[in-house]
Amino acid sequence: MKTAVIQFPGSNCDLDILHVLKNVLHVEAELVWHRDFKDSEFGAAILPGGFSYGDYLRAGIIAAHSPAIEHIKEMVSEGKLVIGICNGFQILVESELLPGALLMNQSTCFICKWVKVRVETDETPFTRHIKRRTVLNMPIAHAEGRYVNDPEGLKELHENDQVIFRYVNPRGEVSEDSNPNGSMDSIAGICNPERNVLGLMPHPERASEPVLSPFSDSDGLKLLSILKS
Amino acid sequence: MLESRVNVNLTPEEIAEAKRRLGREPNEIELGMIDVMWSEHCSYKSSKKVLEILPKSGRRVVVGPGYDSGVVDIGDGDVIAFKVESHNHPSAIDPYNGSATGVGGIIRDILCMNCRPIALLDSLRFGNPQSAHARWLFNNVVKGIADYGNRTGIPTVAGEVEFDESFEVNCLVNVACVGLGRINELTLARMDNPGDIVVLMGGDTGRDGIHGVTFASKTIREDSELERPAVQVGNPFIKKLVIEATLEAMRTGKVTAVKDLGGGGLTCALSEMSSKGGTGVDVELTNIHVREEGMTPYELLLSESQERMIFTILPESQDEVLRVFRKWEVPYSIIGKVTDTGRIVAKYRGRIVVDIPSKLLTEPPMAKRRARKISIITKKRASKPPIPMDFAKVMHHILSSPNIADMHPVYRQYDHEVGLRTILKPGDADAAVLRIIGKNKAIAVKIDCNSLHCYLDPYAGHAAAVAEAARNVTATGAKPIAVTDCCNFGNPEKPEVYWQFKEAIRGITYMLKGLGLPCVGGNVSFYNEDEESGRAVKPTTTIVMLGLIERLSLVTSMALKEVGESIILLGKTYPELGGSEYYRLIGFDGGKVPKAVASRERASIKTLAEAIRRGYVTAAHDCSKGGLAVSLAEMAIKGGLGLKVDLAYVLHTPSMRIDEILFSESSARFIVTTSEVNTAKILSLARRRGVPASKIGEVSASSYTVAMNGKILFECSVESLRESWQDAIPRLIGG
Amino acid sequence: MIIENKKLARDPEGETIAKELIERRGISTIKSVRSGKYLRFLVEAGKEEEALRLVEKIANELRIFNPVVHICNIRIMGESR
Amino acid sequence: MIIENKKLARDPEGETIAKELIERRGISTIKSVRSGKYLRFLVEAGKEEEALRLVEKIANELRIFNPVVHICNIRIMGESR
Ligand SMILES: Nc1ncnc2c1ncn2[C@@H]1O[C@H](COP(=O)(O)OP(=O)(O)O)[C@@H](O)[C@H]1O
Ligand SMILES: [Mg+2]
Repeated sequence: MKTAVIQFPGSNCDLDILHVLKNVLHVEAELVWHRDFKDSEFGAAILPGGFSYGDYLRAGIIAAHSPAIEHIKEMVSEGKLVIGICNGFQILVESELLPGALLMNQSTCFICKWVKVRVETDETPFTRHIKRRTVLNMPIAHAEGRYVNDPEGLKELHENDQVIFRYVNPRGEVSEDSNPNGSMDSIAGICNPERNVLGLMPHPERASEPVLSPFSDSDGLKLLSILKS
Repeated sequence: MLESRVNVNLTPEEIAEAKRRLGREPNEIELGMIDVMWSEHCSYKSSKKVLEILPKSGRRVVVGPGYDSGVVDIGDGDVIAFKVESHNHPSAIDPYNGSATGVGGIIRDILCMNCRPIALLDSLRFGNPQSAHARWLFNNVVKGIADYGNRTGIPTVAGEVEFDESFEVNCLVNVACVGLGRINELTLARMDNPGDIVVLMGGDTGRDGIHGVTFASKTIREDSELERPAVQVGNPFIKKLVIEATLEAMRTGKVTAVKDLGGGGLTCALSEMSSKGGTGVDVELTNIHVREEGMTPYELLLSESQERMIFTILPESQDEVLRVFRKWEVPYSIIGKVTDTGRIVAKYRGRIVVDIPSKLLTEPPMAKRRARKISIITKKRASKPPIPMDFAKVMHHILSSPNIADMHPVYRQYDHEVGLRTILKPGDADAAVLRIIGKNKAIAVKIDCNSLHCYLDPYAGHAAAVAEAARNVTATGAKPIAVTDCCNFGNPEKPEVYWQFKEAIRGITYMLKGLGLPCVGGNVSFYNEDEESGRAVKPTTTIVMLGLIERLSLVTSMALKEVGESIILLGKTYPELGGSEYYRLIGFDGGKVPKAVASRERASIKTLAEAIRRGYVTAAHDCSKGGLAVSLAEMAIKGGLGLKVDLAYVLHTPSMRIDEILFSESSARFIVTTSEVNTAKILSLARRRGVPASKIGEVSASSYTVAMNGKILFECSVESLRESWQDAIPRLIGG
Repeated sequence: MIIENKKLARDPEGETIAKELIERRGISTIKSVRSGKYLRFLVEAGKEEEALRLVEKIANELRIFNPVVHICNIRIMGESR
Repeated sequence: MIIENKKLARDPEGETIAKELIERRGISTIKSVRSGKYLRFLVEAGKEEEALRLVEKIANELRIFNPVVHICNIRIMGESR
């Protein structure tokens, strides 16, 4: 299975995720300019982090109008896997492939730091290898990462078991001070009802080599390794 | 069509000189070009002579001063380009856009060498945080850097912040960029081949960037000054596209040179490129893609609009390059050709409007400046302040001083991880460490200066700045290999300021030579003074140090690692509290500024490097600002562990007081930790190099304990020290 | 066009300014601050009504605001020349 | 309160919206887009004039805008209740 890493104008984690896929995981992956993207050759797609179109107007909104998104939608309907990381998550939300909104952090500032996220469900193709309640170390780096939805939307997410990651404290508990950006219910990552689209704010690619982790681990790989199959 | 009357800053002698060299009266456009190129900013007319004494060569130097950035060989065909620049004046009036465009400018200098920008560093100075104005500048400068750096996908990995009332009006914003490239792919910004095609790529040219001279000149236009911003607004999104498009264009092999358009705009780029290559250039100004209608030749030649690059391309090969620009959707225009005339010839609608030798612009007459020593800056008080009663209280106090406290409110706003290179992140160590992907090696970088020391003694202070930057990278496991510097001073026409500048460069030169380091580039910013009060900033030359870490296993952080390990102090402590954070805190004016002695620095650096290489060292930290007490506290806080030291074991000159031992900021010192078995080995390495060294204590569980001859002087919980240190900036600045 | 967050989405920026004003400076006559994004479109249209409808259409179709979290207000400001 | 970049200053956000979102869709009747920040203050005051003056004062003191690059427009929107 070949994975497409889609490069939008302003993407900046495109080369990073490509490096991890190719040189760390040794999976087949290709960088594709958003205008050149055709879905047929790929088994999965990643929308990388960065600032597509400078995050102007609202993070992800302009990229959501790229023709690439039409192809992504086709992949989704065919049941192929799509992962949006950080800005990629924002693009998925703005394309309405994932519900809700990602708004300005409660602190009103960009935040770059390592956080802990808990895996809330293993009933997704993305987390089926990870035990529920496992706590992963990964960094976040965003200004607009506060997950918001209306009460019905939120309820639906929980009822359908679509919340995949939540920010937690070192003891693995959801708490006010371990919520870095003010996300509702400390949500860090969700999937669509069909469970083949994942969006998350933390950067697994930055947590994929022990040398880069303050904890000398590579928790991001636990997630990305699903692209190996 | 021409400007009505160009108001220039040239002296009558300079104008006469220009006429003589041109052999005729320059027209108004030419005069404007000469004015900009002969300005202090572009010509270095006050500083060039002084800068000549800096050592510039070394076995690793690939490109020294004279090009957009210095380039250093780090082996295996890899090179590092790095450069620093100030953006003080724009930041002082519009901190957000001023600092943002400062980042934009320095990135371009790296791109010019065909290197990929991989890191940014920022060195910031503001007035006292009690001042609302200083806080406003601080918050907006940091946000400007964050917004621009983050959006261009370049991590901001290290920096420094100082607060001092001399920066109240004139804040200092120095930004450095580090790039990675291949030695056989470097390009130099010079036009060597007549016939090459000249292409202007990137943001549209507008009137927004026409400064100084045009501002002063009363150009009559319907738009009022009120609608014209005094600084530029940068567009980091375009910059990101310019970066990628430039690097991809270079890979075609058809680009012969690239240069950024910075100060002096097109005039500066064209004249420097052609002058370096001994060629000339013909351009048609009407071809330039513009943002505003009806721009005059004068405006087109001098606009400093952001996010623009000049390319020269092999004739007949332009399509390959232009295709790349089209893919990235960055605008471009073909504006002319390289010639062999040695002249810049600019046409406007086919008519020649400028015809001037390149070298006339790039070889300006130097200014003669006088220096006068400032004899007494501080009254050398013989007396000493009373010894504090409660050292624990002093500890909390000093850790929450804005010059010592944790800068997480700053660096958390910067993406310091993008690029997957940052091994030691802001806050982890004295310097940032970036790995070279695919190789078992890394670089360490840091920017540094202590402006109070530099003010009290410009020579010693600046020598110490070089030494401190070198120690900083050494503490991470690196060998210091090269430096670039950024000078920030007041008005050089004042003999006292000029003296400070000369002393600074002498001090830097002394230490660079002593450590065997080359200076591969730099930047000079003068006139950092308040026009009303005539008060200049403290003389501040920030030093960017580059270090090479030969194996990733050598990377060392400052956090204490394990209970029971030995704590060793390398280097001797002297009663040097002049300009110390401790004296500043208690408001005591006096004492000696730390002296930096090159031979001592070299010995300490070599000792630590060898100890790290042999695998003895578990943590290392430079001991400077705040002295021994603060450095120890930082290591404890980072490690979440405690320590117990006995001051009786600290090697110092006779009859030093406790507060002097704790807070003296003597140079050439490191604190290192090591296992019990390796303790003696490190001490013997030190002995062999003549470095005074002793074991002063051990790592413990959770308390910071200081004793003298076995008797406990004071004790604090590391957790409480952490709170003082971490909460200070949010409390002072406001969240 | 003014785009504001709905109540449920909070308004960190407005909250921060309000806190700064009320808590730090004791200005109690300011009861609340709300922040939003302002966009001004220059539209070529025969009638005002037409311009309004065009911008409304664009706002919806291009999702210039996100209906889950935003409220959007569009008004005519005047004519140019 | 509406804060915009000065007329002759660039507005990267407005430019990007105009170019990437609107022009790309072939909408040619929108000639330009300028972006800005919008702040709505709820002020307790006897007279409108008074409220206006208070907000003006705050805008300056808190440096909600920077006269070097921004223009700031303050208007009364109406009364509550
Ligand atoms: N303080 C300094 N020390 C050493 N070299 C310097 C110093 N200041 C300027 N230079 C060198 O002079 C040249 C011109 O500097 P500058 O005008 O800042 O470069 P640029 O044209 O890239 O902006 C550069 O090569 C720079 O490295
Ligand atoms: Mg340059």
